[in-house]
Amino acid sequence: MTVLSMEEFLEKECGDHNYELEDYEAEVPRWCKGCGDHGVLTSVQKLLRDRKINPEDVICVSGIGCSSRFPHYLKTYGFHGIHGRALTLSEGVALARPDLHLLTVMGDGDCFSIGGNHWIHALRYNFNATVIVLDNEIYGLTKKQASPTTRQGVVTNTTPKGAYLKSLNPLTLMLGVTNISFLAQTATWLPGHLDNTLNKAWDHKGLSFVRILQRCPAYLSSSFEATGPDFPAVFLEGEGGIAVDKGMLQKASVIQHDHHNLLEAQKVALTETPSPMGLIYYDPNVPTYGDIRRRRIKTLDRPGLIAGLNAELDKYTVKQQHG
Amino acid sequence: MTVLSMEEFLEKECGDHNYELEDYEAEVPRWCKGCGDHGVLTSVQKLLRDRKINPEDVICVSGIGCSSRFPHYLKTYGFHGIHGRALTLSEGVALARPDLHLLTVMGDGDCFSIGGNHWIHALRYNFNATVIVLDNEIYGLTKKQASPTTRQGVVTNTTPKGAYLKSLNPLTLMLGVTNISFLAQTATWLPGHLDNTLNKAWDHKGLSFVRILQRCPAYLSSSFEATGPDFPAVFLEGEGGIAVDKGMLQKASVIQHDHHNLLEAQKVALTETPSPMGLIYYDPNVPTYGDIRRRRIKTLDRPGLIAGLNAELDKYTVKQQHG
Amino acid sequence: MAKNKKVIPLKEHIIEFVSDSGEGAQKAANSFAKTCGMMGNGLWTIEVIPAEIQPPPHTTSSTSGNRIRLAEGKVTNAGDLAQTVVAFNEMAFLSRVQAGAVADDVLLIIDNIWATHDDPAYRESYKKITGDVKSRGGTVIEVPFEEETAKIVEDSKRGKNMFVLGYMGYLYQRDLNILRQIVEEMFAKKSKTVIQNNIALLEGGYTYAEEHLDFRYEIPSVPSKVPMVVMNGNTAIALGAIAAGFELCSMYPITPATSASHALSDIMEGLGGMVHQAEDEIAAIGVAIGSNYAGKPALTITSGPGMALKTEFQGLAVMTETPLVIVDVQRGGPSTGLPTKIEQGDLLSSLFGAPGDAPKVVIAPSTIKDCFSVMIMARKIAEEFRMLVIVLTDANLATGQQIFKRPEFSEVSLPPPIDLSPVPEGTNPFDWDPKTGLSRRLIPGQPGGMCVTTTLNHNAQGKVTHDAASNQRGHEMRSRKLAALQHTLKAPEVYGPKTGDLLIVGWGSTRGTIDEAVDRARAEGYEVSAVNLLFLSPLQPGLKKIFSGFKKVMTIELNYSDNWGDPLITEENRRYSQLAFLLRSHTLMDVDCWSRVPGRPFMPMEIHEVIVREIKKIKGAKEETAKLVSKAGGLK
Amino acid sequence: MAKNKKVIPLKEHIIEFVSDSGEGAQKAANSFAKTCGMMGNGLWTIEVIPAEIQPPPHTTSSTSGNRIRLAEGKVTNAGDLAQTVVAFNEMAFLSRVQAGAVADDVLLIIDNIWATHDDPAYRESYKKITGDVKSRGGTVIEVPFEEETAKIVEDSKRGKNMFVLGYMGYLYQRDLNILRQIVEEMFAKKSKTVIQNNIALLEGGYTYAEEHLDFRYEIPSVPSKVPMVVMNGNTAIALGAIAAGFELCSMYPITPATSASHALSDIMEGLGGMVHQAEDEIAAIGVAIGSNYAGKPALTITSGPGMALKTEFQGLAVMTETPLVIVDVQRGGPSTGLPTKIEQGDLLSSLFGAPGDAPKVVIAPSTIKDCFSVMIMARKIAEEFRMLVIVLTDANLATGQQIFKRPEFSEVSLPPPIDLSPVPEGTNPFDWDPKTGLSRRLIPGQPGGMCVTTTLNHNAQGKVTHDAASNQRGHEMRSRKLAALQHTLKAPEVYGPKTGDLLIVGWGSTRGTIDEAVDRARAEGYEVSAVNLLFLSPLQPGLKKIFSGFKKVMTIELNYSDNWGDPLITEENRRYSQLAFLLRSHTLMDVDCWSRVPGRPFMPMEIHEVIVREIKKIKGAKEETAKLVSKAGGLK
Ligand SMILES: Cc1ncc(C[n+]2csc(CCOP(=O)(O)OP(=O)(O)O)c2C)c(N)n1
Ligand SMILES: Cc1ncc(C[n+]2csc(CCOP(=O)(O)OP(=O)(O)O)c2C)c(N)n1
Ligand code: SF4
Ligand code: SF4
Ligand SMILES: [Mg+2]
Ligand SMILES: [Mg+2]
Repeated sequence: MTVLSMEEFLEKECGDHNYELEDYEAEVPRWCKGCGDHGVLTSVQKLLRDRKINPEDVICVSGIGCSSRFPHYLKTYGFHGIHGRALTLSEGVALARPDLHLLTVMGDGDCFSIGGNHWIHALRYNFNATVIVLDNEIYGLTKKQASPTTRQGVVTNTTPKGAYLKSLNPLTLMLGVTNISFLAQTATWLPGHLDNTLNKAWDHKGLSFVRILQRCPAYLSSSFEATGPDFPAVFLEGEGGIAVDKGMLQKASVIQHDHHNLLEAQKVALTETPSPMGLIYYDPNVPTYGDIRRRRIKTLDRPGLIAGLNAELDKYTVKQQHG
Repeated sequence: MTVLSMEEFLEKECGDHNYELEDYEAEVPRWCKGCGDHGVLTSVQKLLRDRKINPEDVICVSGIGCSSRFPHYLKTYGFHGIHGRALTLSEGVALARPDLHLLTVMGDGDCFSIGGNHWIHALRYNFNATVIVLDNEIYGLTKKQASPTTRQGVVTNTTPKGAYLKSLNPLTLMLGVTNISFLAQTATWLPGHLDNTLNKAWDHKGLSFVRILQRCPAYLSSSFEATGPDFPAVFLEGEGGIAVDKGMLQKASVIQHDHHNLLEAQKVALTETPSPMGLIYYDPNVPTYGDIRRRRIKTLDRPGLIAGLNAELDKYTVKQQHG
Repeated sequence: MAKNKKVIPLKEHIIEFVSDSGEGAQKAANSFAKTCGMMGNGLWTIEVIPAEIQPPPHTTSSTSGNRIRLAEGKVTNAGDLAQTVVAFNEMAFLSRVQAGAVADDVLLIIDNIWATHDDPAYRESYKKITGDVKSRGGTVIEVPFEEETAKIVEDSKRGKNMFVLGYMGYLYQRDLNILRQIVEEMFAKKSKTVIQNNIALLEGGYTYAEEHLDFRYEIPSVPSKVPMVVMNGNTAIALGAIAAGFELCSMYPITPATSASHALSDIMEGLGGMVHQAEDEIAAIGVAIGSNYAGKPALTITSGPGMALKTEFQGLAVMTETPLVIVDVQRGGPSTGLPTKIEQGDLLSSLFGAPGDAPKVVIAPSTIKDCFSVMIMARKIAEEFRMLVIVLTDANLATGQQIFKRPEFSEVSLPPPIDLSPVPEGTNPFDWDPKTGLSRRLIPGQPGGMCVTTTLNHNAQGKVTHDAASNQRGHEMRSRKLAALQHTLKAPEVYGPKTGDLLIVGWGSTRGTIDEAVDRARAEGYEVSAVNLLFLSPLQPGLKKIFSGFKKVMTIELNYSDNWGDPLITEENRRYSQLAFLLRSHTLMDVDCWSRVPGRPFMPMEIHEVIVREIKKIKGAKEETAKLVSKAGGLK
Repeated sequence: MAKNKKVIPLKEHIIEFVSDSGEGAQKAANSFAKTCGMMGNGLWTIEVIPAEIQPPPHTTSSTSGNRIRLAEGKVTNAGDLAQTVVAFNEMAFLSRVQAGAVADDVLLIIDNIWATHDDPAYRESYKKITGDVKSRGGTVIEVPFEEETAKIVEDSKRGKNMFVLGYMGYLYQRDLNILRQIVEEMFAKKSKTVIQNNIALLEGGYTYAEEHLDFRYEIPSVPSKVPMVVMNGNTAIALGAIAAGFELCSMYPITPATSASHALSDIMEGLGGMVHQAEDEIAAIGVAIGSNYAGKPALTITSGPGMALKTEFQGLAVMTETPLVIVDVQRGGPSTGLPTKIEQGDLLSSLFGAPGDAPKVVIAPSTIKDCFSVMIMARKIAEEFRMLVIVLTDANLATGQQIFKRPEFSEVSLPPPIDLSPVPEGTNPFDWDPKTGLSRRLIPGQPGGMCVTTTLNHNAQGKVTHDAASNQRGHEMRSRKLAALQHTLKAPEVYGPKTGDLLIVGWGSTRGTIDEAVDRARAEGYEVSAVNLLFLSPLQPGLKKIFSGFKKVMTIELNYSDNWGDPLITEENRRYSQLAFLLRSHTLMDVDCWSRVPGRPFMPMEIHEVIVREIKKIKGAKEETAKLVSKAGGLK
């Protein structure tokens, strides 16, 4: 490890870095014009700037899909993985490096279809990460196939006569998973709310899951038809929940919601029209997997480790008796 | 197809086959003495006998695990597959052969851990099958590792200081899955209730999911400690639900439950002590995937198929203009 | 002007239509190609597609379009360098130059709107790039496509491509009636005004060309007497699957395989079957196996990463002897790699992917036409031998279009109906013929046939066994089937004489390109022949014999190998390309290889160059030896 | 009686302890083995385990126990046929006879309670089976184990094994004090009464033997001066992983790999790391990669079906150049196969499993001791070369126990601490040395090093690229590393003279057996040597040179190959065993193979037989030729 000069040290450890948005900008995003992903990227960049987070202290992990291009456009460390497996890579990162901030980005196909098993188990592990799904209700990158959240009847290339099944409600499913600690929903056409939601999620210690309804003008311009104010949504308001800025109030009404109550949350999640926006469930007391595990791990220096291992070897050592 | 004599025909199609239990018995089960799996096998054999089902009309599909040895002991068609994938094979069978009865048997590791993705999607497809999980809260075949339903603190070979996490509640998770149509719970030490539950499940058209709490004396004799009457259970009673035989009433109390109400079901499922036994959720109106798909499929004879394909080829045919 | 026009006769030409993604060059090109097909020309088209969803417009990464190789006679590949490029902007053209796809003496036809564009950067690059063409010896024809279009319709962005189509139609002497007919068909579902507008644009382009061009090309055509079809390989796979009697295609989307499933999605329900999009690739293969096990033919279609996920279930199919066909449309690897581009990188993973000994059949169609018929063969082998059959195609076959004889098929292509007749009790589910390993499957529902299918080692009765003899037996029976199949195969045909200096061995879609390169080299006097292997497992008989007719044998493959001369590479550590590796083991002959991973098909000229270089080396070595010998003689 | 006892001196003996599953023969055997270890004998033990959870008692499928090969000097394998079997019932013994594991002149020591059992079937089979032993030339000693046990403790079923231990201790002149000490340690956590009871049983058995036996065996021992350890291969893997500095073992249970994770679960938290049981094998490898990416060394351990599921992530590791070690404890395949038994069937799937070109390192330790040290080497290669390293062991190494020199290690075995120092901005994440392909990893948290790691094709900057040159470049760099590693390797050592008639090539756990067979054959005058390959990818240098010293080269492997002479099998379709296939391609030499899938280790005598047969064939062929030549000469 290089020794830092006192100045550098102060700057790194104590200094108030004043980062600009562009400090978090990598290459120009290659998403379609009007794609909801753009706004999410900006929102994340703003969050990092406002919190003065060192770019090198963030890891953004993704799967494969339009949404999973996210790390390419964010100037932090990034891991653009394979389809459906972002949460497994993330978990490894979380176990290895509790000192870093972890942001996991997936698409709806990525997370709810091929990634389903890791999805439910990640929620149960409750490792420390901010996990967002950019849910455009379609497969974007592979050009319009049905995803689990594609609405029944929607024409896609694999369902030319309309999607066969009622769409999966990921919210109700997640609320059924033991150890869920943070679940929120927002949408790309509610930028202020999106910012507030990501901030709330970032603050949570544990797995904060944010489903972001995302417009895909290329393949499903119809999906959130009446973009903006007309989209049937309802904001959830509750103590310690996600603030609803005044401007937002024109876009949808507000209901009171107790995000600490699981059954209440289930009820709210079941309603798809209007879509609940805000903090659906929150339990800051669920321990994280990392904490549970690390608590049991003995901290050793290198000689200590070697001594410990030698003690293990002793157990297999036969003291041959010279007789 | 061989032509049957009139007698044979009558016997096969109209005759009341009076099968004996042993007509459904293959080799002697190789489960441990006292293993709960034995009773489930018998219960299934009784069901088949009582319903006079031709052994050749049943396919039993399983994964890998102690529980997944089931097909070896049942004299029907059987497919002993690979770990975690029984539901995928089953779905293929269901799509191909709606004329057959399909029974899928899995272990808790098989279904809830490695098989998790197929588990949630199978529920959503709601294909027609009776699906049972023999949940002994442990990995049996591989000799005592933690499964998702292993209770927190239980010592296993991979958690020598006790399982790290609160155990997964598969019931609440399943109730969150869109299109769930049948969910029941019973236990191997409640043989009468087990019979009734399997019968109810068998009658359901769609995916009937039955979680069977199962004792594994070899590796987790402690799990349902007070086997039998003392195990903290509560029977669910509701119209059209699973009958609770009188004898059972000594084993646990009864509560009224509306198994058509999803939120009620959630509430019941959340309670783990006492364990709810009976029909937790039931919606006979969810269409099966097979029906949805088959409704759209044109039935063709072979010449029809060839004509149809030729019509498709016409679309790519260039009529070369001799000019 | 139309009167004294120069007519340039051609045997063939390579024409590219390129625009920004979304501007419709592909539609124009496809209509042009279809017209050529209807006029009786030979044809091969390949897509030029951006690798990203939405690359920035007016950049090299935004190029979308088509290459059309158009000829008097049969065309088997996409050819060498483009001779004509019609470009909607100069960056689209530049991207093709950068890809090494364009001839120096190209005829570039380009929209000159950029010459006077508001953006000085555009003006600059337009000037530079068109200037470069001329300085390399090419010709530039500037056409105000957008301006002219605007005269005819309001939205000049959307209609430009039809104007271009008309222009090119005139240049290549395409039949205007056919062009009209095709445009009408294309917009058949749209309103009358839309159709009228597009016809007007087509005719506008045609007329404009007539008025401004002082030459035309002429490529004769010989309309065929038998019906012909034009389609791409993925469509051929889809239609072949139906002709083969598959009733279920169970898949998960993945480029470049997905379009085959799209084609099936469009038609299968109407033809008695269905496409099932599973939750992931593991489920997709599991569902297909479940269906096959239960008696209904099912296949699964995927590409590299999906193949990887299907590895465990492949082992199951082998062990349980459940028939199964997997189509792997190969793309660039490893991992996500180059998802939209061609590679032949999955040969060894197809053969050896599944742990343990898992004998299976691997076949690789080499033409789009083969894609159709191979599906029928694959299903038959899978069912007769109770085996896993992997069909390897690639992104080139998948999206390339060819004109070929309309395939014929009949009821014999279809599987027999499900047999649910009773079997004598105690009939064995694995009643292996000890000589061939073949056995008859029992289908659920057959009275008296109740048995367990297990992935554990088992005996003929299907019962689990753990002893050495039965494990050896099971392995033998599964392996023996491959030998039995091999005995039914014939030696592959040699393209060219059976002896010579050099034999090129290839597999899959490179066939047409290799054969053409061989023809050229032979015309120049080089003694070279070629062989294309349809079967990769089992290998066809007679290879060693064929190879021994040549001084040198080498494979040419679109996958990776270390090159002679690369740093650190020696005889002992060189990693050969995949077929070469296989053939070296199979024949113990020193089969060399030349392989590359360019993410695009080879051009005949590249292979021609390799052939010439190799033969020169062989001759050189001979002369060297001859010199040495005569020297030695002189010393005596 | 103790006085004039015959003492039979032995160099070595193979002893089996067998009982019904659950009766504790394994515990007795392990204590016996440990005693032998402490006395300074050479030792190899293997487990005899039922393939099922609860097979019916008193049947051949219920057998559980241990084989101990005990010798004066070093032992490298489990040997040939058992010379002594102590059996708790006759079916347990029979299962060993059926497995072909027992010598004809065996000494069978058996509980005679069955001779007079209530169940006539038991009486019958006892009589028959003990009778058969005698008629084959064996000796039967009947001991009322259960009866005698009942005299000492109440529950005779549970204590029998300690009585047997005492009996065998006497027979083989084991030190009673050591035996006592071991029994005490074993029950250390139990109550005093339990300890006392078991000591009483031990002594009871010892005394009973003393009173009833008229002979004893004597196997001298030479206590070693350096510390020795006794452990199985999975324990060695586990301890080696810790010595190598792994801080995370991310796994999913699977036989026979799981016990390595159990060993790690027991100790890792206490040594600064942890075992993570993931939801499936895909997650297990994903978590390990995530950890390695973030800078903490992690490994994953699995077996065949788990390897299959890890295929896609292997491709990711290769493409992103993330260091990773996978341990594959091979079992019988394909598919679920023979899950508890040995096979060497995953060599080719390790090499070629992942689609696309995915160069990786594959190494196979050949002894239990190697299992320890190979882990250190594997981690180092993985990190230095940024590569995927697959370590192939097998069920034989996993559960076999050996006595060997206590391994040494130090800080140099451990990885350097995580380096979080700032890097100059713009430092490339893939700063490939063009000659070797090596580059330095950037670790998240390093200021200035922000970059994306992607599974798409990318350039040195880590940016996605789609062009031909960069795709070729990426492939080259990944492949080059293998060449660079190969240049650091030495030729393998030949066991025996460097020339001769026959060279046996093996890999992995068969080494000891092959070497022993070679020794025997050489003692008989056969000119045979052996080579064991530690590196399977890249292959070590010098193989061709080594092979050319012998008239014939063949591999011996525990995997499947078609046999010469099998129906339909010809030169053209024979499927070779996995290493042979590889070596044929690598050397172009006619490397033959003899391989079997018995689900158990080979016995030296089997290999000896193959050696003798092959050399006779070679000699025969020579004589044939000699005859022909002399004939021809005669005709002249
Ligand atoms: C194993 C594997 N299967 C399939 C694919 C192909 N694929 C790439 S992205 C994608 C789905 C994209 O949809 P989604 O996850 O919703 O993300 P979006 O593009 O809509 O943001 C698929 C199927 C792949 N790359 N790898
Ligand atoms: C892909 C794969 N991973 C792991 C295994 C090993 N394995 C066999 S059964 C089993 C779990 C058994 O537990 P469970 O599913 O609960 O069934 P049980 O034995 O308890 O009935 C495991 C991990 C395997 N056979 N295949
Ligand atoms: S296809 Fe849809 S999701 Fe993908 S970049 Fe375009 S708009 Fe966004
Ligand atoms: S180990 Fe447990 S689950 Fe398996 S057979 Fe024995 S008792 Fe049953
Ligand atoms: Mg999406
Ligand atoms: Mg279990």
